[in-house]
Amino acid sequence: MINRETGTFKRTYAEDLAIYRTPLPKIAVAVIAFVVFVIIPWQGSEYWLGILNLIGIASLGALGLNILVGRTGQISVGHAAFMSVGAYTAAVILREFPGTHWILAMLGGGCAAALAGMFFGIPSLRIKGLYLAVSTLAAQLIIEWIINHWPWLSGGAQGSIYIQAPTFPWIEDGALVSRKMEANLHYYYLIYVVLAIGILFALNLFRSHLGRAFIAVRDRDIAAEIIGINIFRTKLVAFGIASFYAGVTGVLYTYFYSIANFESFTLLISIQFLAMCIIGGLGSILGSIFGAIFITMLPIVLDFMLRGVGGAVFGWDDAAASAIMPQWNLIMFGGLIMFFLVVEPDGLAKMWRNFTDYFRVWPFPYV
Amino acid sequence: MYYVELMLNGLLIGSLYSIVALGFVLIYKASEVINFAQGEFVMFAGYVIAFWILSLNFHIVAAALLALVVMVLVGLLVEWSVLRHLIGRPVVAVIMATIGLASFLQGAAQLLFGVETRSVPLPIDDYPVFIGDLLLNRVELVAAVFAGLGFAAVGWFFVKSRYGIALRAIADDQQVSLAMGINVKTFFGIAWAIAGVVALVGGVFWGNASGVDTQLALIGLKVFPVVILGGLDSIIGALVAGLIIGLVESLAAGFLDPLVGGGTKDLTPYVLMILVLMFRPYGLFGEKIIERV
Amino acid sequence: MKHPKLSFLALAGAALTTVVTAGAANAREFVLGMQCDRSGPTQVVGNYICDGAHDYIRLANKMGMFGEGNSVRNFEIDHGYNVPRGVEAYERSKEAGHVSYGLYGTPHTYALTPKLTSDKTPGTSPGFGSAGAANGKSYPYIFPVAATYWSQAGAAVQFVMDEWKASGQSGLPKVAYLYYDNPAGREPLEVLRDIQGRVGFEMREYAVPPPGVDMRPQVLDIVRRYKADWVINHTFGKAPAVSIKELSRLRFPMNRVIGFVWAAAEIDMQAAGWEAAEGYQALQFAGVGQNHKVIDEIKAMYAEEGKPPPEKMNVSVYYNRGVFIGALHARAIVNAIEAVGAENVTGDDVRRGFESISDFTLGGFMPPLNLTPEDHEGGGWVQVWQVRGGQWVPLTDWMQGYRDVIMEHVANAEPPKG
Amino acid sequence: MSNRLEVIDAAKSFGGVLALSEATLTAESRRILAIIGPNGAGKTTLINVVSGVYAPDAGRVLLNGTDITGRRAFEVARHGIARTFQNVALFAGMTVLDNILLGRNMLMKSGVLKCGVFWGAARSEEIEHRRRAEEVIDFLNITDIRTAPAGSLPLGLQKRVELGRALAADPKVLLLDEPMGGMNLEEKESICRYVLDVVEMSDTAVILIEHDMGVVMDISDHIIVLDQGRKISEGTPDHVRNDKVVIEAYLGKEHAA
Repeated sequence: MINRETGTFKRTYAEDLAIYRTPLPKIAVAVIAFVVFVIIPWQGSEYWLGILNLIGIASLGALGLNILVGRTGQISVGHAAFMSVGAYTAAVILREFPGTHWILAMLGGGCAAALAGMFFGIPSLRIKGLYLAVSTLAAQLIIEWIINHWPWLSGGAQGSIYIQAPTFPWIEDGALVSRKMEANLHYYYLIYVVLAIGILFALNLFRSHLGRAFIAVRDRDIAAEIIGINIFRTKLVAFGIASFYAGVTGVLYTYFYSIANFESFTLLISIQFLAMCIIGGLGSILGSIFGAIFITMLPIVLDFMLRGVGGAVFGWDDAAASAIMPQWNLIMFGGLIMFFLVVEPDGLAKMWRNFTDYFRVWPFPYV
Repeated sequence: MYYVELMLNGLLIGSLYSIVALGFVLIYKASEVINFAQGEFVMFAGYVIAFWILSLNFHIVAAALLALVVMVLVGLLVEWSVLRHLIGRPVVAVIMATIGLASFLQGAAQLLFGVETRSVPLPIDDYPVFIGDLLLNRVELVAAVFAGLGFAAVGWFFVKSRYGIALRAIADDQQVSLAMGINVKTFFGIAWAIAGVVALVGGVFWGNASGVDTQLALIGLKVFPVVILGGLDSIIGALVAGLIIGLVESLAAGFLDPLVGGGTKDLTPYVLMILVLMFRPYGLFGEKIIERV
Repeated sequence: MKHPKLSFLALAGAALTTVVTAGAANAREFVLGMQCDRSGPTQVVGNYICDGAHDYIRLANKMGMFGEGNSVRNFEIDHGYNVPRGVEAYERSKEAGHVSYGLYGTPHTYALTPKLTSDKTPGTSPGFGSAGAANGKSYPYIFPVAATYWSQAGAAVQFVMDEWKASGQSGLPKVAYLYYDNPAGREPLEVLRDIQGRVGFEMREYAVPPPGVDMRPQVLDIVRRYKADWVINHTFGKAPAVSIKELSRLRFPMNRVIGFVWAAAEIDMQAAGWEAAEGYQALQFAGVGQNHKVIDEIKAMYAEEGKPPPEKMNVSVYYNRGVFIGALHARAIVNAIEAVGAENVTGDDVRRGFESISDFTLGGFMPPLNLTPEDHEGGGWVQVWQVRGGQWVPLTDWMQGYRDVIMEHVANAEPPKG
Repeated sequence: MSNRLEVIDAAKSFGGVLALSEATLTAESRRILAIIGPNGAGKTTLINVVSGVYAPDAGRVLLNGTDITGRRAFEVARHGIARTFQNVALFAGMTVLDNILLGRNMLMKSGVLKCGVFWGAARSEEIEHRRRAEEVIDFLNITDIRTAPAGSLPLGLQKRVELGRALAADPKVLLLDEPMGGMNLEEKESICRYVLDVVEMSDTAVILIEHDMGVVMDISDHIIVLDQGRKISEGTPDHVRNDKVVIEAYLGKEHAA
């Protein structure tokens, strides 16, 4: 009963607009929040918090890209470039105005990336589909090139800017002090609070008129225009939002690494984010997170497994395992991606939905 | 004189881009698949032919024939095992599958052939030809001839042969072709097999120019501006755009680089591509998709 | 931060616990963390270097270098030249308790410098990373240990000048600097321009944008328009082979080309063709070839195990660099053990172990290396080798160039803030 | 307030083929203007010109005196011209309710930030428009399917939902492109009733393209007949019914005699 909608019991439109309309998801969200913000930080080791930090940052970036690719249907192969725009903007703000609060720098990075994203979204006025996808590839290369060749922006020949670690308020000996973030735990809270805000923002967006406009543009752009939706503006907004997410993602990477470096945001990373969206599930928030987990964890899990299997079966030592594993890693990575696409085109989120649907319609096998 | 030389050499290199782009266009034309693994195809072909020549000491012609068979099989296998199942799926899913394929081929090539860099030896003198004071490369002249032959053969195939006409019909409308009794899947297989063969030409000459290892796959990045500029579904577009890009790259390196103090060779094709797209959204020769309400 | 550890994945937990395996009483297994690129864009380098390091560490263990019952585990993780994966690799080997860390790749070195510093773990970045890290005061936990790009630039110009003088030509040579257009490729520029300004020779810069699979226009310009006397070649990946091939096609004399350390391996010559490369010169920071005591020892170790020596040994430029890296880490750990005793060694002790390496040559395999708290580069020594008859032969002794200019730049290197 | 749409001498050709020429019409509040003609007569082209899908080669389109000729389609829609499509153009994955809300999308003004925060302005705006959408749903008797994905519905219902989406925009002019195509008699009758109700209860001017002559003759106030891009006849249903030119166009010369 708690997870089933039987009939319409809502009395106000506001109730119907709620994100979760049945009790169980509300409880689930509360439990997840408790686990994420209390249990994991309390129990997690430095290493696992480090991994979770990488997953959290990746989730935010994938979420942003999914708004553009999954919801609005505009394929972008330049997501990582917008991350580097955010990263360098924040780093330059902190360098040129040393007193600036890091939250402001982060928002500044997001906004700069959003502007850049909207600029590179302009071709979407005329260019569609695959042609647009390759145009975003151009955005990746152009942005990389500019950062690479603008010493003031990139911090000289090395193309990198070290930044001060962000601070947070802390009570020490009864007095309020400002502490630097050092441990993975500190960054964990930073990243997951930002991610939670990002998820909430996306959820709200999806239930607003903008969210509907995105899907309308994706599914039938001409019909959407005729019913009064300004397609170009909608696409630009989507580019802007996605790039804002990308920018903040880049800033988070920068804070986490303590350095802005554009070589961390190559085409390879762009493609990885695209992979997260597609494998996780296009247009799905949960899918973005699943995708981020999958892509981040896959090499690690494969590494553990191959090391274990190789050691047990073939007697590989560290040297032998190191030499042979990366190739198997590539093969299995590529193979799994193809396998997933063939077996479940709608991604991990769909698998999850199939799983939960089973309980939603229980005791019947289908609705 | 220097600029004439620069342009001629740019055109020669451009013809080598064209031949890689051709495989890309073929696959797109037949099945509307954007193949992000085209570079890996070229790399794999390079590995295969280098294997026959270097490890087994085959003559270049025998090696090329054997490699041809292998590449046809690889093309068919890829189509049969993966792409066939993705017909009608969203574009991004297909793109992603080919990205997965790229990773797979990288790993497989290393595992099968080793990580070592090797060079494809060709029985062509390295010493350049001089026409007056103009310097041209023998290998590239031969490669350009092969590229031209490749285009002529593919052009003939599409215009004259029964299979080519069927392929064109499929590209036009899959549903109708099915109804007309054309076995669409077979023809997708053919397209992939041809793409494998075309990749071999690229693999031989690029493998000779820069050596065969997994980095050879990066040539794939060069292909995007070419195919988009020419139009994704246009064979003649691939040829013309390849030459244009080769030319523009060369001139950019000659003119622009000293001005901006950085390498602009890889950037200019993309900038040119976007500018052209703003005026011709389907490339120079691409077919305009007409949308109806 | 002492939380009870609860693994989220049973699999991962199990794998992690195997990392910390205890041997005999008091015996200690030191973890040497290493990252490597065996599946990404620089795999042709990584596969050889990392194997060399593995073999040396195995040899050192076998020789009992670390004292009774102690051993070093070379915990290598592939990152495919992907920064998030590189950070994860670091975290994983930190979890395994590493006391020393082998970095791989310039962006990873940048991303991990702050972490190594706050974790007080020494990390080596031989031949990549920031040249400023030679300044031990600014970068206390980063050890370039081999000649940085700045030192390579100084040595390369020195070599060019020496050769020019020896050839008896008048005036100064026209130099073309052919470089990979990324931060690593541009790093030597400021030093090169500085030296060029002081010495007064003519120099033009030619950028090769990555991936550098084609550089016809640049080479045409160098050979046919600019008519350079000398080419300094600072390229990576496929670009060295392509540059050699292009230059030789235009009949530029190969003995007027000097490559930096990443344009110097057998595989590059193989890809370009050894005949085409005949006469080509390059800088090396570790011994080349197999005529070294340490390589013989590794071969003997394999023979003892009843195995043939590894094929990767044949790409001696990279393999030997791996041996060099392994040897330095081993040395630093040994120094740390001698200083504080095996059971007490921490990352900070290994840093001091690095800083107390003096006159270390591994039997002529390496330049006489002297690391101090101020100098983490160890003098910036390189040796010029030349391709002759299908192999590398040494052309000079270990050398430096324009040390004063370089030390000025190093002293001015900004410390990483944060 | 009454609404008035005028098309004056509009012409459009595609690659040399004349699809529409000298098309002139006037649609007004409380009246149904029907456009009929054989296949390929230029009916849909005319509607496309009015709704901004095509810019006309010549001629003008005036809405309540404002020139909207050649405006982009979304601007035309924002001026108050809504339409349905010959081949239903619903968003198949969205619910019926969301599809109908999309008709009001252009009236919603909250920016990105407000939408992302949602509470406050965006939410009250959403609720306000939701109220109107629910009214349309009630009016069209589709309450029971409001949460069903539009793509899962039978064609008749889809056409009704599309009508709802157009009505939700509170249009000044409503263009209906074969709203009853492929329907059975019963469904046609119900659509007719909704259209008549709209004309009766609001100021909306209706332009109707329809093939079913019976329906057209029964409900329209004024009829325009197009053939090969030209207007061949115009007038009340009775006038058009008996016009020789029309019969000729539809059935061929011999029947006209």
